[in-house]
Amino acid sequence: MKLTTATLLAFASMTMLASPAFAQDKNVTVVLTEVLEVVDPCMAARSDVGRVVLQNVSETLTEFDPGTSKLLPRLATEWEQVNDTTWRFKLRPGVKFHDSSTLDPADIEFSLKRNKTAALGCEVGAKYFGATEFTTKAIDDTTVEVTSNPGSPILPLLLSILPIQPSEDPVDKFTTTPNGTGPYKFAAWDVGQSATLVRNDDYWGEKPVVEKATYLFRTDAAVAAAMVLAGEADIAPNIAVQDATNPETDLSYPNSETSTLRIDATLPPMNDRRVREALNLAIDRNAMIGTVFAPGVVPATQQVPPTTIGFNKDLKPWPYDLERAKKLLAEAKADGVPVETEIQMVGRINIYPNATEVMEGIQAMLLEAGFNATLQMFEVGEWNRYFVKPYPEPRTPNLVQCQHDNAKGDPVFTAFVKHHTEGAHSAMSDPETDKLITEATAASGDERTALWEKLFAHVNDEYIADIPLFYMVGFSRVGPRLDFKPTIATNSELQLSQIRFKAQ
Amino acid sequence: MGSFVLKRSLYSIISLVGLLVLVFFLSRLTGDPAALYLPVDAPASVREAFREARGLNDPLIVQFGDFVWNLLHFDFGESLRRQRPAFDVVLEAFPWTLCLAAITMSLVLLGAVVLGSLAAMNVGKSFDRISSVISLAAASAPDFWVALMAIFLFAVALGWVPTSGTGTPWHWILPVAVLFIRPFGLILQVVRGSMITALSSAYVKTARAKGVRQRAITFVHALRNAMLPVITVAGDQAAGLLNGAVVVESVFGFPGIGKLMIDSILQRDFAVVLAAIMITSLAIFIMNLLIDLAYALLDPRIRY
Amino acid sequence: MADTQTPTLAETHSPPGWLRLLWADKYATVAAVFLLFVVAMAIFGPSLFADLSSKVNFRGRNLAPFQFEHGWLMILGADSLGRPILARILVAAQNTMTIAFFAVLAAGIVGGSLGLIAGYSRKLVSDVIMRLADVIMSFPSLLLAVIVLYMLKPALGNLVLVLAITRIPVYLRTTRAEVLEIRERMFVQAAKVMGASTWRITFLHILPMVLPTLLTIATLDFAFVMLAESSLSFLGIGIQPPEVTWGLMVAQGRPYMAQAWWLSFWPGLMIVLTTMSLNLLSNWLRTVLDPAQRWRLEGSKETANV
Amino acid sequence: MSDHVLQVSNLSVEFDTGGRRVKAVRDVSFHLDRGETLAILGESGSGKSVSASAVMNLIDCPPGHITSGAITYRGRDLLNMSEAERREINGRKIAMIFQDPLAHLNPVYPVGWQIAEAMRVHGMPADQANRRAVELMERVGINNPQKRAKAYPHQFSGGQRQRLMIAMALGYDPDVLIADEPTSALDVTVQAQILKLLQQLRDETGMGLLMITHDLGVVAEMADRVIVMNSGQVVEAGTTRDVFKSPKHPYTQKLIGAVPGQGGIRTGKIGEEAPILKVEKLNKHFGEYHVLRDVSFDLKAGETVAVVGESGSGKSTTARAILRLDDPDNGQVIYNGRDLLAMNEKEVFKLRRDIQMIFQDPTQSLNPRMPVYKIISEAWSIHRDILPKDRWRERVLELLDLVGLKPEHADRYPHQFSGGQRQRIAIARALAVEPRIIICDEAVSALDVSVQAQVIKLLDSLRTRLGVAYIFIAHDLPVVRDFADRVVVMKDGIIVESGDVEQIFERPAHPYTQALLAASLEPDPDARDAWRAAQATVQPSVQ
Repeated sequence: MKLTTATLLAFASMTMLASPAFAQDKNVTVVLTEVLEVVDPCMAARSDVGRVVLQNVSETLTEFDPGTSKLLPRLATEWEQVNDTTWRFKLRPGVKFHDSSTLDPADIEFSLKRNKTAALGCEVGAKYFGATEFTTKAIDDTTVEVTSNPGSPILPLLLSILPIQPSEDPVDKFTTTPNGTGPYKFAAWDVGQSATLVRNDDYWGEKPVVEKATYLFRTDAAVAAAMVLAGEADIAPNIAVQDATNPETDLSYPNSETSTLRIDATLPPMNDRRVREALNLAIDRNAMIGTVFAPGVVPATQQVPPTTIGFNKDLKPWPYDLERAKKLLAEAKADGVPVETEIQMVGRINIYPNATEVMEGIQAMLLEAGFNATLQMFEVGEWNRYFVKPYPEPRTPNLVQCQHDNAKGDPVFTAFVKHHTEGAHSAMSDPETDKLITEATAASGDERTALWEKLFAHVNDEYIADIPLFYMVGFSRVGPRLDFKPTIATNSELQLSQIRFKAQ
Repeated sequence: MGSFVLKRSLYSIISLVGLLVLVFFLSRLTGDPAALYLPVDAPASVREAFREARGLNDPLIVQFGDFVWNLLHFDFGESLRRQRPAFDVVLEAFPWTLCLAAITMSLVLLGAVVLGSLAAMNVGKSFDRISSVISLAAASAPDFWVALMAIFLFAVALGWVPTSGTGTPWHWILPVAVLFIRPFGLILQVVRGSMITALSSAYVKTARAKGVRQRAITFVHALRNAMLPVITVAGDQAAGLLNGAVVVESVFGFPGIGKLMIDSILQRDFAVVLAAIMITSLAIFIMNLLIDLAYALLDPRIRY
Repeated sequence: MADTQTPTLAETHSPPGWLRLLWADKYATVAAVFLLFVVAMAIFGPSLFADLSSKVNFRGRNLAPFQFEHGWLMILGADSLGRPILARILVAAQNTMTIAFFAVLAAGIVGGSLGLIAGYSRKLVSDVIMRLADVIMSFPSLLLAVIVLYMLKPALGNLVLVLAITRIPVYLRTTRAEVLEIRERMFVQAAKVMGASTWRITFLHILPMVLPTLLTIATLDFAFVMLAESSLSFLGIGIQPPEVTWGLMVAQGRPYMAQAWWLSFWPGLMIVLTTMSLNLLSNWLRTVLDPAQRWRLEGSKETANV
Repeated sequence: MSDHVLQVSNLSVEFDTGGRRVKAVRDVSFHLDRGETLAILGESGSGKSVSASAVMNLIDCPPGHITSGAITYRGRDLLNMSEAERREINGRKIAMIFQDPLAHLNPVYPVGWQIAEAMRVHGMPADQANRRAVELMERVGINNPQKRAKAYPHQFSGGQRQRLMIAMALGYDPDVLIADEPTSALDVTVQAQILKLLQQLRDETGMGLLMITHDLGVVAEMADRVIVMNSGQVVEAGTTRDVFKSPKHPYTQKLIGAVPGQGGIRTGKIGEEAPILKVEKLNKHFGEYHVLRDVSFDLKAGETVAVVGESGSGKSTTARAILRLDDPDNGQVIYNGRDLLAMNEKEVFKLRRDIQMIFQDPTQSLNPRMPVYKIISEAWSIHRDILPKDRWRERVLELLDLVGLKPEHADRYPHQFSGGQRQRIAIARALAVEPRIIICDEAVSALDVSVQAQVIKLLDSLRTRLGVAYIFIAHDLPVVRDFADRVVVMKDGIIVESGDVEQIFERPAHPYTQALLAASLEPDPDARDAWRAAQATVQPSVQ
């Protein structure tokens, strides 16, 4: 009985609890759906770190604008190619880190090196510079030459993802107090609970409106969305599609991800092109839009999204044609292809929202078309074994659920790893494809664009290497106080300087 | 008493060592931590360099030797994922779990003892039946269901409490309430059963013959005798909470050890896993010791 | 009052039928009927409704319950792939019951046996077993699951294995505690004097006394296992879509809690009802199995309880 | 109403047991005045305790409820009183002590606290109550009461615990003290002391004492008046002497006739043949306690040796040693020319067929979850060569018949039998292996007197018919007088005296034997007085 009294008392006093006061301040609260484990800028290619640090605390030399597919100056004001392997960058003068040290070529050299430190395993370095060696040469205080081996025609683009850290940062361990040049200073990190950024009044560029940003972590996306609804947070940059119920606050954005099923084209029966085509034809993509996939997703035609150079816009999404799929299968069978072989669908739990249901749906469709498809959903560790070479032995024909992110505008980040015989995630072996990739990687300008287009036409229409599903969208819930539209970049960064307050 | 504590400590150390060795070796069977830490696009050369730099290529027995050697210096190694000392990571998380468990279990015991005793005094009557059914239903309901419903109802719709987070005492209400339900249902049943036995025992009759009030009989005479099995079960439940209330932690954004443990297992962050197991086992051991001492305190017949 | 109620030989009665004993406890009767229904579902559900339950229909996604125009199978609504929840619940009963039953059974048998041994053997053996229980108790079940997944093929049996191992200590500790008490009882001494082997004493004299307690734990464990199983499904162990269990349905409904409560509510309700039924039935069984309590159900006009 | 302190008129109490209504007490009336002792005599199930419980409002309802009658205390109707008023009388005006003081004292509170509580609940300030508790403990004969008040019930001996119960009842000098079998679990010498204490206290305070007992000796010792109850009804009432001297009701006559120690002493016709069992120099320590010291005796075929001693005398330890349940530190038990203490497991297994045991409490010694048939036939599934399975049923029925039970009893469970019947089942179980020796460990002390007599008669007839030899362990001498051939008296692990029954009873040599005999309560008031007078000169101190 004591309990009841206590509960009543508690409720009574709770109703007097004031809701958070937002009145006049220029502070925002961001609720992220991952718990920030590290804050080192060299991990900024991870979306959780990137949304906090990238371009807010730490900046890059160049900045890719996905809207225009143009490369904009940031810490570098201009750049030019010196020779096949070397580029020269002009640093923005007078830029200071938050600890008041000045940005100089040594910081560029340091940042490149640090990203390649083996023991750190920096995300940026491991993801984009793994096979590249860099040497730098300071020409003067604001000019630096970067030489890469192998040479890269798109080095300035590559450097749009490298946050510049001061050479005073520790070399062999992660910093917990990132020090950058950006419009916000990293003020506090309460591990597991929150991180706080405050405006940098000495910022070299335009002074942003938001004065202070608090990041909270809620791994349950429904709770994150509820927090914006309850007024406890202003932005939840990444909520689940099923929670995006209010068109006023819940905004979708293309998130530069492409969802696919990777076909293992090296093993029967899927080493037969007709079988691969039948797989594509058996899937009713339109039925999945707005149901298991978010409304707004676009049927994909190739691995890279439309914002990439060399995206082949002539490719058409596969239609849903069950009859033809069955016919193709029958033909293949007649030619002795073992089409009854079990095809294992390898899914990864939560690779994107509703990942399991998507696989269940596709499995049902494949079964209907006459494939012997089984489904296995794995956690990331187990899934990885199927996704990355070397594949587990004995190999069996499988379809692996994948999602690939290329927000960087050039297919080089995609083509080799996905389609080249030697690619780490590739399950195909096609000499023509390998040749095209090698040529395109070395080319530049319009030739590069044309070669990439040719590659995707070959891979997706002639060879049929995979089952492209959709160009994906993400959802942000933005509180009524803010004037902010998420873009394709919201997937990897959240620039506080782009946030405005609505006039009230 | 002293020798009892000593013996128990020795046993626990044996168990703990066995546990750590077991976890150390078995966990290495679960795949390559580097593969999970590095981005999937990372080339093989980067992976190899990372493994080499992190000592993951050393023979298992060498790794184990390092682990033991470091452990002797009270060093659990570094969290692969966070690149900070694993012990620090665990120590940041553990107080949250400890507080959550302590508050929840105190309330559970209070509630279960009061309601369980009332049920025992009214065996077979509607109060007893209803409390049994409700507590049983509550105990078998999925906890995330309860958690999310509570958030939608009390935080979003009614606005009585914050949805989640840790800032003020108000933030603790929902998580504690959700955690409360399962052990409450179970312990209520145990209290009820144990109190029925106690209330029918001979000394209760003596107390009635002395003219003691029913309430004093129930809560002074019978309760203390009925507490032994209750404490045993409560200890098991508390151990469960100390191992982490994963759902509550992730739903309410409590940076506790349960979620840390799960994440670390899924990420193969072995140093953190081992440190977390060490801390929680130690806490559970201390709790069990306290429970044994509580036995002796409650029942003078028990001597160690 | 000890001398008031010795129910001396009253009228002779043949052992009454189980049904009559069941009928005497109305709560248990309802529970038994419900469980019978669940078992029938488990046996016949898949063969009757397997096709209906896996028919993906994106247009019927998250269809709300209690809409009669879509046929009776849709009465509880549809899930996120538009499959009828009622049909899925009926089909899922088989996997759910199989897993929960075997996991609980295995844990009960292994834990119970170890507990009997620990309780009835020399100090050293007993200590070793108890330390083992400590280790299992502190071993994170998730880690165990991941290890099993890596070392063995994902299969139903392994799921049962993981669930069973994690539940062993509960049975072990309870059994041991009871055995320590029961082994001192006079009738155990009497059996010893008769020359009964340790085996006989353990299994024919002590076990029947411990069994009711184990039964009660087992029924509560049923719910635990049903829910735990769903979290392991998320690791890729055991039950995989399109196979389905109640636990998996509950977990899959989780993201839709705010929009479509029925996705996880109905299977959750089934878990709760099954657990409660098992508990009521086990309370009844306790009474029946205890010759000294059975009278409560015999020839009584009132429901028996206590 | 009358001016009796306590008046019970036409009391009827019913119990609900699973839909059946059992009339536990029917139309019972009695009264009690200050300064007098009324005994309610009856066996298990007679309703005597229920009557007392009704006075104290201790009947659990449900299942029990008073259906008619009245209970008045000094003219106030106890049955139509508020709970609060009733509580004021309980413990203050009417107090009660119980049979098993260990169970009736709360194990987790210090005894001083519990005694003081009886006063605190009636409004006495705590410090005053505590002082009074210490005084009372001193009064009932607890040494060093100041210190012992902080001790817990399990730290006292059985007799001391009953003294504590008495102290607890005395807080407010009650008008009435109800004593429900206050001495039946105690050793005889302790029983005598407690009864004496109660008498003294009654005389000091002038309270009325209501003794509830099954023991005629206690009645003779204590009561001014006695009522005899059977099956919930009063069958006889009167002064103690009248009831004994001229019992009118057949039941009373049967009770008096069943008192042990009245028959003729067995005159040993046991020859000079070699003993079948020789116990030689058994020694055993429990920690620092030397529980057996050089215990030696022997047993001849068809003979009964009684081992008599109070709790802690080592009699049960001796039995356990013979049965190989606990091994002594040293010594020998020669059976069939072999030391059975040196036998291996296989030989012990064979030995079980020859030496069996009957335990004190048949409720405890029969597995509650087995029907009688299984309990008895288990012997044959253990010793497979005794009997083929198809003959089991037949033999079980034979054995049941032998111990005086009916064939239909085979399928019932132990709880469905009365105490005496259960002990018969235990005997049948022991006989199933056709043993040569049966050790009876207090086999009749938990039974009602009339049942005691029947069971002893059964054992006696089995001795004659089957030639079984008994080692009969008892804490009480009269029981063995009619039954044993020889008696071994034990105290503190030592055999203080042994000899023929006649010798022990007629010419006890050791003071302890004499004390035991002296403490035995003689039901016949005349015989008691005579015996007292004779012994007064001989009796040395017991302590």
